[in-house]
Amino acid sequence: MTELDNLTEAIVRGDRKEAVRLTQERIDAGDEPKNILAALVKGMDIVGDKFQRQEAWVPEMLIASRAMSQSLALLEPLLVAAGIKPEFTAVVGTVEGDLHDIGKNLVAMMWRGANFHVIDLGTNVPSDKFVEAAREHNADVVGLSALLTTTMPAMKATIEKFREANLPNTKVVIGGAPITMEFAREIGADGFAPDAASAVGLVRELVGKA
Amino acid sequence: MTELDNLTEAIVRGDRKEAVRLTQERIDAGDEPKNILAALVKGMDIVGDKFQRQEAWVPEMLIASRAMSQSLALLEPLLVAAGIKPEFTAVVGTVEGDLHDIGKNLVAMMWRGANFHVIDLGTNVPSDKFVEAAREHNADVVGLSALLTTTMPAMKATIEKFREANLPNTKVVIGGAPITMEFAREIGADGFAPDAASAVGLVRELVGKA
Amino acid sequence: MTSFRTLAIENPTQLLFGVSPRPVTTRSGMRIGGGLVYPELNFTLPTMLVTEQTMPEVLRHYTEIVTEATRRAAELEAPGLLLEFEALPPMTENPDWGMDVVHVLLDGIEKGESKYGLKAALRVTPNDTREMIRPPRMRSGALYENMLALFERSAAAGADLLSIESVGGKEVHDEALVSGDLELAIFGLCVMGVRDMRFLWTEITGIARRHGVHPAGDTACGFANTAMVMAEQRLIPRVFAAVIRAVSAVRSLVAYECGAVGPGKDCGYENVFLKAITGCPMAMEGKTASCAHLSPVGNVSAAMADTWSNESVQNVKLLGGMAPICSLETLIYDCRLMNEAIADGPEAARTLRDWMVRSDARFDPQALILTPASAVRVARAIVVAPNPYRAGIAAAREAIAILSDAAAQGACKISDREAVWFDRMTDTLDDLPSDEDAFIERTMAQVDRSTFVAEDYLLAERANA
Amino acid sequence: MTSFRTLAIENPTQLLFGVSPRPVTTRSGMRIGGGLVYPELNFTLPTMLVTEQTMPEVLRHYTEIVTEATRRAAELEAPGLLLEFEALPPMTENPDWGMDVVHVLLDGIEKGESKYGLKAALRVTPNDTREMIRPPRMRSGALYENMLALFERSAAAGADLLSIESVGGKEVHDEALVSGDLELAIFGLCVMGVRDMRFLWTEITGIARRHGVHPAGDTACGFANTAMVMAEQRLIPRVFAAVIRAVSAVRSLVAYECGAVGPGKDCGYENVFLKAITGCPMAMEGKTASCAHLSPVGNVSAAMADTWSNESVQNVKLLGGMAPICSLETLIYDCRLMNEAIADGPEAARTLRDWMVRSDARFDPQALILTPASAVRVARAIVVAPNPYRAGIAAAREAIAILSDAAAQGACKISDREAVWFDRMTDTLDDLPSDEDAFIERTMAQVDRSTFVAEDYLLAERANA
Ligand SMILES: [Zn+2]
Ligand SMILES: [Zn+2]
Ligand SMILES: [Zn+2]
Repeated sequence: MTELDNLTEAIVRGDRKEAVRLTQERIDAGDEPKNILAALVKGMDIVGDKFQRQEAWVPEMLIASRAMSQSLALLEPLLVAAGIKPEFTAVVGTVEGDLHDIGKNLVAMMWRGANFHVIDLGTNVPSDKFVEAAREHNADVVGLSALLTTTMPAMKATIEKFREANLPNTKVVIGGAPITMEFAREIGADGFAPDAASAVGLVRELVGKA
Repeated sequence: MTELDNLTEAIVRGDRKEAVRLTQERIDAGDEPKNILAALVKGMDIVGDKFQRQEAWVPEMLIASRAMSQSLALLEPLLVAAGIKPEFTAVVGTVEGDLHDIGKNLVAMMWRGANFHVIDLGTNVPSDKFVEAAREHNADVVGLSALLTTTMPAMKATIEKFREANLPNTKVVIGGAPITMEFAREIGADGFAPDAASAVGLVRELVGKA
Repeated sequence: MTSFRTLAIENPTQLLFGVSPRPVTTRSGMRIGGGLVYPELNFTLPTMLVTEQTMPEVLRHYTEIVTEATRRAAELEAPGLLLEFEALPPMTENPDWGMDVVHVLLDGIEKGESKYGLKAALRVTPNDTREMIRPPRMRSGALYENMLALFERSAAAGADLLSIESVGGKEVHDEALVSGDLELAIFGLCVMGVRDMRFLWTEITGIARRHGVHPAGDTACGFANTAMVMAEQRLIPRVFAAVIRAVSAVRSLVAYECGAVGPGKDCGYENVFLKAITGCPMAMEGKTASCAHLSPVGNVSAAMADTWSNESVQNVKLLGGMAPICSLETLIYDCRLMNEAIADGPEAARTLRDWMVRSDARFDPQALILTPASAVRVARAIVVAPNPYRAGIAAAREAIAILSDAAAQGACKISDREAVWFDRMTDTLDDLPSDEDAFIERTMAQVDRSTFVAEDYLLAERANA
Repeated sequence: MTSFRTLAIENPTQLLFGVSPRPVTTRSGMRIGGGLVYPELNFTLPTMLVTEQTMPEVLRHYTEIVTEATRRAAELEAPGLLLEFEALPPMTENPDWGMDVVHVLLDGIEKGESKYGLKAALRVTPNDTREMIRPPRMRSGALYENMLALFERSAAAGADLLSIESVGGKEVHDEALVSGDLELAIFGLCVMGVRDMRFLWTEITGIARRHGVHPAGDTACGFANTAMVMAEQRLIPRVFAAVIRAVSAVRSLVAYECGAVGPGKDCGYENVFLKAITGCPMAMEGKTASCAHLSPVGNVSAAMADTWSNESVQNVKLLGGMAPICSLETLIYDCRLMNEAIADGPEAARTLRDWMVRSDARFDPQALILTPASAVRVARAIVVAPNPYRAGIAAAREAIAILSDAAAQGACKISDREAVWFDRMTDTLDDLPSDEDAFIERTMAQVDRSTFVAEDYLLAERANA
């Protein structure tokens, strides 16, 4: 087992201190930043897989995700210097009139774990704010969340704003308990994730292959 | 109580023989055909009201309706001679793919009882046939019935055919268990009856006031 | 053809949910009627056309349903799951399309079994598309051939149960309902219906036998349920609908005479009589089928259920999830409750059953006619009668006796404007000849012969008489 | 403020559906908890915007619902009907709109009474719109004022029952759920939640008193039901969700301390603990709320229900009719069954109750924690604790004891990867100070203070400490 494998393991265990220590150690040892990053992402992938196989809980994923964040913070300057960017840039938020966090937060966590750069706009987000943020950050993907059936129309309105704004490189995906594939199609969303766990694969498929 | 009141009463009781006898008697006595007709229609109105108040059953309405039909048959030549036409001409049928009779038959019965001229096209009726019949009989109203959710699209298709055919004096109304006011609006129907009993009022309102 | 001359269950106390003398075992090992009530999930498409073009979407719906249903059933640890595929007419007219759905469902069941160890089985119910032309041809023609093809191919593919809602006799029975004509109803059910079912169910049981699957049963849906819905809309008296229900048992029984083994079709509330007669397990539906229709028999219908169904629900989204999964959830909990009672022994189960019965029986004659006590009485009247026609009369008389006694004793709420129908119906029955031939002769002279093809009912000679 | 130091119901055998020591009588004469279980119908709009422009259509929906619901309840001779109007946020933000709906519903109830003699009552549940801004202002501002206005005006208009799903403390509790942090959950529920509810429910009971209506109760929906839904999606362990449920009772209890009389809100499954503590009747929901959400507690939740609810369903068309009417149908039959059992006396009712309990309790810790035996144990732990913080710890410890005992005895299926959470949660509890002040001090130093306004929870000094 290499030192980088140990780093991966520390992420999987959610052992924040050890993960940070090993990251610093690898940096000091002069390992390639992209290799250290790969070890971190691999850890989150393993946790994500365990989660999908119902061998891990969200709280465990969260701990792993925090360990990754702190390790990543150390690595960040080196990645910038090396011109290595996050795989994708994503904007997330819950649409206007809707205050539900949890689903949106889980998606943000999954995306961060996959090394996306995530801008979280919070809840009750007006449609314009989504468009602005997407433009400002040159987002690859925007995730709209809604839990209330009464705020589903706000989703539709937001997607219309995106069509008007003409940001052809930004895919808009939606999710939330009342959302169906049919609704996504109806309002012209680029994609739909039935749950947080499938949100990563969705983006990789939609944007990654484009 | 006049003789015409007795005729009305015979209709209400569904006493076919007596109704026919009294109709012939009034014809022979030289009563105005339109007055005899009014007595018959009044009988059906009373039965219809009783039905709406849940004091009569459909079988009783049906018996009354048959008594009226036979009496009307005697009266018909005189009405034609006097230039008295049925209040409205109506076409009814169950849409293509759907074989359910009963609802459609009840509407036809109610309309006949209200002295509409009713052309019943039966069940599983292609959209073109509805349009043809409406044109041929110069129908004031066309009633489309459907019981299956899978044949609701056929309703929509039929209404589209009517819009293409451009028959501005023909109102198209729909009904049947799966039909809602929303669906009626969505497919551009002129009206919607939630049950057979309300189908008469619907036409009087839609066409009568036009 | 078996002729049932005695009752399999003589004693009303033995008529009980989850238990029947002749359980049916599915390939996955569900023993229906063997001591557990199983959920039977029904589902249909949202409002959409079924065409060549839409078939991919159609299959997506059925895939979603079976995937989610098996998953939820496993999560709730259901001891088994029966799925009914009630075809839509275009799927019976085009058996290729119907079979696409059958394969999707069988695949889903297999995956559910390998993934979760879930026991599941499929009932396939082609449509009786013969009535797509008027007058219908009952024994020949493309419609008939395609319908039989869907049966045959479903059986070959491994569907556990075959059912149908057959409609022979409906050509005159609709008219009988609207005009409150008991004589014509008996003709439609016990002459025309019986003759058609003898023919059709000989075919179906033959197919089932060839493929080693179970011919399950039929339902008087188009007859007695139409009456129930009309009564619920206050179009016809509830006592008339209740009597129609009793008479309809004579028709639905023919499936078992031809070799059907159950469970009878969910919407056949006359299954209570058939369970007493045949001892076969029965599907029933009630309060948890409110997604498909309201009824006055929400609880009493569960009293003798061996599978418990939601009848039909479109695959549309509700707040809790897709509607079929919401239905399944409730069905599973309903079954759990019944199975807990069974686990405490027959006495305990009867306690629950009796609450179900009492819950509804005093409010509506249609509920009263379905109680275990009524079921055995009507069933006995049927088996002792010399032929289906006389069985129909006997069932009607027994039903009228049960209902009018209850009305007299205040045991069931029956209004005066309903009660007058007891005499009216009795007068009709009194006026009927005791000889079936005489009855046929007489009725054939009166009915509208343009609505049906007499020779398809072996009534051609009478028609020419 | 009442402080509950003893249990109103000491003995689990006395915890039963339809019966509570302190029944609530509506103006129409329904005695909730007085020996009958009543259906409580919930409903909401189909997917649509609520705006000035759409309000006519909004009102058409509510008119249709109340007209059809009262009619069907009368047809099925329901002994009473409770309607809950759970407002949608725009209706609370614009109380004029909310009141338009309230008037439509009260009118419909009155018509139902005069037309059919139906007993009916209305529960009005404004939204806790305070959280529409972040961090929320809990005791002032336009959102708060409009929410109170809808309470006040609904009470003045004659709504029988006032309820809310209050959210004070949710600012940190969402985070507690996602991170499986029991300490933070106790802070959200038993410190923040309790403080907010003391304030809010003093207002609500004051309004109710002024208008002579009943302050009914609250629910930990945003807390414990969020946990249940997450557990159902296998995001967090079910044992953790079950413990959260027990702890949440400490928060919801505050409504009764401030003068609420029940029936507690349908989705508050912690009502089982509150019934034992307060003796007030309780609304519950389970298998017949599958239209709104799936759950592992479909039957056990009925064991102590005084009203039985479908939680929420959109006014969309199903094959059987509009979805709320389909729900109502099932609810009425469910209630009939329970009421038949009650009619046979408490021993009989307990038999049915015990089947409901057994049906679910062995499959899921969240069901096990709701059984009468568990309810009394957790309730007792709460009332003997010196303050809400310690009550929260005690409820959690008692819940863990109940669940881990059951796991050890094989009485409830709890997997190994769930069972490790018993120790994990116990370690957390062991690590907590016994003094509430010390706990607040410590937690305030750790939480993200940007998510809530400390002074609205009387925590400002701690925040500055
Ligand atoms: Zn049916
Ligand atoms: Zn069915
Ligand atoms: Zn809630």
